[in-house]
Amino acid sequence: MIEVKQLKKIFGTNEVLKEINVTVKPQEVVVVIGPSGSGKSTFLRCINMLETITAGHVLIEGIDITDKKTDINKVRTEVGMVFQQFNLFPHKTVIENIMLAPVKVRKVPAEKARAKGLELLRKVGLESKAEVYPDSLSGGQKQRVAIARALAMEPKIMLFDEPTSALDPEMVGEVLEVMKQLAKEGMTMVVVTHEMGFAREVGDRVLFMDGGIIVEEGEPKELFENPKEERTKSFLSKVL
Amino acid sequence: MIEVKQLKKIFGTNEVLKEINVTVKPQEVVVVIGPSGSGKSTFLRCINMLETITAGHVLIEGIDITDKKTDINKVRTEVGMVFQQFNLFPHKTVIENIMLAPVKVRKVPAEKARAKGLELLRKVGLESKAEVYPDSLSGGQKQRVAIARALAMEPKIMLFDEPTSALDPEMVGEVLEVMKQLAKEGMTMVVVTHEMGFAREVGDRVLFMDGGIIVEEGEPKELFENPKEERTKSFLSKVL
Amino acid sequence: MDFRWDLIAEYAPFFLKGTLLTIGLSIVSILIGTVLGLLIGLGKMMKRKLLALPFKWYINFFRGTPLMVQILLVHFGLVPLFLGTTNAIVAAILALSLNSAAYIAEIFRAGIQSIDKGQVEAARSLGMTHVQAMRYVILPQAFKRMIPPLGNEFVVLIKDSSLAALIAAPELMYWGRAMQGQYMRAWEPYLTSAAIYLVLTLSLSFLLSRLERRLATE
Amino acid sequence: MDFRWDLIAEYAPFFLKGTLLTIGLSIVSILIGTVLGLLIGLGKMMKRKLLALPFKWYINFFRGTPLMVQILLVHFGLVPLFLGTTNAIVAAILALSLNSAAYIAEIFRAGIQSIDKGQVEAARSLGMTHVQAMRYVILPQAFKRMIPPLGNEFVVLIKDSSLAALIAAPELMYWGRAMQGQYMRAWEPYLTSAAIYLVLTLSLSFLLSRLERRLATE
Amino acid sequence: GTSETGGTSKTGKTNEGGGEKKTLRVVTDAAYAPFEYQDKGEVVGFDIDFVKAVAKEAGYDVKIEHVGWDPIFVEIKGKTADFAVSAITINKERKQTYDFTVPYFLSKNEILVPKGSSIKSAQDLKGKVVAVQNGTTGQEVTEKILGKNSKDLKKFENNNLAILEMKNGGADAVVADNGVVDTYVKNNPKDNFVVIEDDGAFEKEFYGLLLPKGSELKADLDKAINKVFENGTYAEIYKKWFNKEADIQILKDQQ
Ligand SMILES: Nc1ncnc2c1ncn2[C@@H]1O[C@H](COP(=O)(O)OP(=O)(O)OP(=O)(O)O)[C@@H](O)[C@H]1O
Ligand SMILES: Nc1ncnc2c1ncn2[C@@H]1O[C@H](COP(=O)(O)OP(=O)(O)OP(=O)(O)O)[C@@H](O)[C@H]1O
Ligand SMILES: [Mg+2]
Ligand SMILES: [Mg+2]
Repeated sequence: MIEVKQLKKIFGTNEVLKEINVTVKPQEVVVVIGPSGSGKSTFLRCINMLETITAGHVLIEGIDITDKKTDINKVRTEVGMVFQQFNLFPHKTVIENIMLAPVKVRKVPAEKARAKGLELLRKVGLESKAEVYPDSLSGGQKQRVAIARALAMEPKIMLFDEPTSALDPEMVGEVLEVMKQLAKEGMTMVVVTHEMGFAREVGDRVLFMDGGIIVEEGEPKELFENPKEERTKSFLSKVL
Repeated sequence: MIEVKQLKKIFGTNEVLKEINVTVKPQEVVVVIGPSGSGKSTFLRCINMLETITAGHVLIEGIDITDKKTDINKVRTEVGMVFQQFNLFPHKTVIENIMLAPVKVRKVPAEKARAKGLELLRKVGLESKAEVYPDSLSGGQKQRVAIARALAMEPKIMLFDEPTSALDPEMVGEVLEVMKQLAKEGMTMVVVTHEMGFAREVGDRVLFMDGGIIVEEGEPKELFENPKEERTKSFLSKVL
Repeated sequence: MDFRWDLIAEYAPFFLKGTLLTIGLSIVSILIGTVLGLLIGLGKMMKRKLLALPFKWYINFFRGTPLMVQILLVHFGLVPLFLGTTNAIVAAILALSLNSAAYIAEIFRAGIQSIDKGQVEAARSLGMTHVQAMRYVILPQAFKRMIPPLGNEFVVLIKDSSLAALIAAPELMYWGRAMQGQYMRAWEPYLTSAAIYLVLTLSLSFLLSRLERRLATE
Repeated sequence: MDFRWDLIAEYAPFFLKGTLLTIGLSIVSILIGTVLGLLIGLGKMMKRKLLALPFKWYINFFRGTPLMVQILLVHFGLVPLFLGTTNAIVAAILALSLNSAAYIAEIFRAGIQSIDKGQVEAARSLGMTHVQAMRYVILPQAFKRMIPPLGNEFVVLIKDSSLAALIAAPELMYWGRAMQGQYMRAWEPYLTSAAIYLVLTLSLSFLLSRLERRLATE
Repeated sequence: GTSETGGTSKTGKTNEGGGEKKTLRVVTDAAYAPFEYQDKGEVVGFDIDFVKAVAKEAGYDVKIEHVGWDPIFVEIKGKTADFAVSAITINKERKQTYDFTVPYFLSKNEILVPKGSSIKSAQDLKGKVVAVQNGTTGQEVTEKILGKNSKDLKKFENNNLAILEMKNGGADAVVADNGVVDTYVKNNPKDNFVVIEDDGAFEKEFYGLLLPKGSELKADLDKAINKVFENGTYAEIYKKWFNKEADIQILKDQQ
């Protein structure tokens, strides 16, 4: 469960998030759409404090991460994140990528972490790639490893920042498939994406952001077919 | 008119194009699709000799460009090319980008070239940006300038290599619009793209490439709805 | 430790003279070195390996041996061969120019190679010849990227010019050593010259970083 | 020009001795310089500007003044202050280490900064602390990128060690100068030492490029 | 006699007298032929032979180390060497900071010029380019004629470079100690250099062994030097290096 209250983020003089109020319920899948520069990534990054928050509060499972006393590293283990650029560790093999955080952060014994890692690789369809280095993988495979790596920490929430937009078109499907599976299993997810098919199919709610605010939100079908705001309409007309 | 006869291209030991035979008739719009690495870009680059051709012949308006005696620079002025990464000249303003080749290559007087350039900018909807540098443009604007720049040489043929795949989704439309206009005006075009909507709407013919050969070709509607080859089917199922 | 400020005051005019010569030597050498370096860089980039070879070895020699050897060789070997007499200033300028040319040649090459090859392709696809693409598209961009490393090479050159003291060219370091020889003291002359070099190199770096910032926002 | 090969033959044992000392000096100095450089690099990267300042000025000083000044200062000023006596080898190693440390600090910093910041973000988002992200993710990648510039710094150090001749450390250049002093000839001693330096630096460059290639394909 | 200076090392070897034979650390700048220079790595020269004779007479072993000119003064001031021999001229300024033994060599500066030069005396140096070794008395006397830090004066790190400069045409004359100049001319007749003496312009100078201020070694060494003068060893060494008879009387007159 994520509660975002009056969140503000200013870079220098650029007010990137103006006042964001959102609650993501357990097991909910929220899709965020909006034009480039509207603040979607920044919003996501504020949720696990990759950006310092200028004002407002973010509560993860009831814990206020903007509170100085909160151990942010502990909170982050509860929140997995998948980036547009994968950000796999190139000097480690696929299985090492997955095991690193459980072993070093959670102090899971290496054997157990490996077994868990292999299980996750099986889940994303890559058990045969455990011992190779990321460089030899295709984009779609990299992104699936990145998802497995995030899942290895057993997070309660997963954040996705345009996970398919750096991929060649024929690889988009395999990544979305993994994400759909995850949604079905009841993971709480916040997904920034331009894949409207995915939003329609698995999204519980869509947020349309522009200029640092949430302009409109609603069920996917409703929002895509009957946008209320002018800005939403003009954006959807370009993208759909 | 482009005639490609038994075209082969080998990089080192990697046979990227195996034997390509294609004829593009005047005013025809040919769309090339296919998975990553299938040789689409290489095919396009061979048509205006950005790659040296290993074997076979390419005739542009009847002139064999693989013939050593052919002045390739002269042929290239007949063939405009638009790249995925725009490749605008960052040290020149928009109008200078457009004027450079006409003035230096065709020896058009600067005044005339400028007038022509402004006209082309109007055509792509960017007359107000003539004096700015490319860095201050959005991706979609850059690509439209790149198209105007290629058109300034008054080419008989235009080649497009994934012109929209480096763009944010909401900017794809504006570039495709310019290309549709061009097609309507009767430009001969070869377009590598994943925009199936565009292919359907303006493509006269679709080529599906895989592994360095043209696996299947046909009218867009026909090919998309009734692919004959197994490989075409599996590719289309991922992309559509 | 007693630090004799009076000695520094006494030598101040000489340090001033020396500083001016240091600046002069450096400026002349960086200018000659830049011209030479461009030619050598172009030479090394020639497609025919055999023609490029002498340029490659020029660069290897001047980057692979100490400047001290080069200065002594030029002063006692090369210059007398041509002028019939030694001339410390000529030798210093010659050695510094030849040396920096080797580094500048590489800067030039790196500058050209750093330009995205999409730029040449765009230029060629518009019908420009290779020479036109170089002249109108590649070189203007490469020159802009060369400014920071060239500036850096200038800083290096200012410091390297101190080796001219060994052949008695009366630049900054020469006077530091003369002062040391006269009073048999180490801290005063060497700290003074160090401070002056520092002022020279830091001011240059400062100017360069401002220039870079101006170019960046252009 | 008569070139006296016999003189070179006569001095061959000394050139050999000098070469060995040159190699020894360079190796010891690059090792000390690397350790020091890492510390100084870390120091300069500290978030608190005030704490980082001394490290910044250390780097400014050693990069902004000629090595010749530094060697003379260390030899006549610093070493006697601590040892009570001059010692050319100690002074040479100290000056070369301190000098190269300044450059290595910058190499280190550049190596760390060259790692895509997505790497830290990925590590942090997995719950790693800043130190863990550094240790398991950033440093291993940064070290690999540091190898080429470190190797380059080693080449520079070999050449720079020739300045130790000025304080009578009997390395390669020293014997070149001794030979020149004995026979009053310039070409033989200096071309010989230039050739030896060239062999040293080119072999090192060759080894480095092989190492780089191996690391790249790993 | 013992020395309290640091840097001396006990050899542990005992001589027949039963007392300890100490090894003294002696520093020099071995770039000053024929007084001290390196013959393919070994420090040799008139000064070296002389010091060895004196040390033997005084009952010490010596270890001679080439440290370069400037470091000599650092070492002696810091008492990290017992004494220095390096054709060091005794003068007032140096006496303020250091002790010297009695003089052991008469020296004067001479002018080295190419044959046929118009320079015939010290005054002729005016307007000519002169190369000297930085920090020597040769530099001092030349500066008296040309003016301090004159632009016509080229200061090199050692006399070798100064002479090479003249040989290559970069200087009209070199001013240096007679011992250096004479030996150079003797060993390099092909260069066609001639020596010009100007006793009127260049004062006599005397070399001494340089000691830390207040060194207890001075007495021992002075005594031994006089012995070396008297028993003929000095004349022998002098003859060997300069092929001339030594004038011992003029040295003794200085004491
Ligand atoms: N580190 C930063 N420093 C300064 N400004 C930043 C920074 N990161 C983002 N911004 C600015 O914040 C605004 C919103 O950026 P953000 O990346 O959140 O947008 P986005 O909606 O994710 O866009 P995109 O679809 O292009 O990823 C932009 O104007 C951007 O320039
Ligand atoms: N300059 C080159 N040198 C060596 N191999 C090359 C070169 N350019 C392309 N290739 C190889 O040729 C093959 C085809 O590349 P090409 O760029 O034509 O594919 P593509 O169909 O355009 O793919 P994409 O959709 O990723 O752009 C690939 O295997 C690629 O690695
Ligand atoms: Mg974003
Ligand atoms: Mg391609």
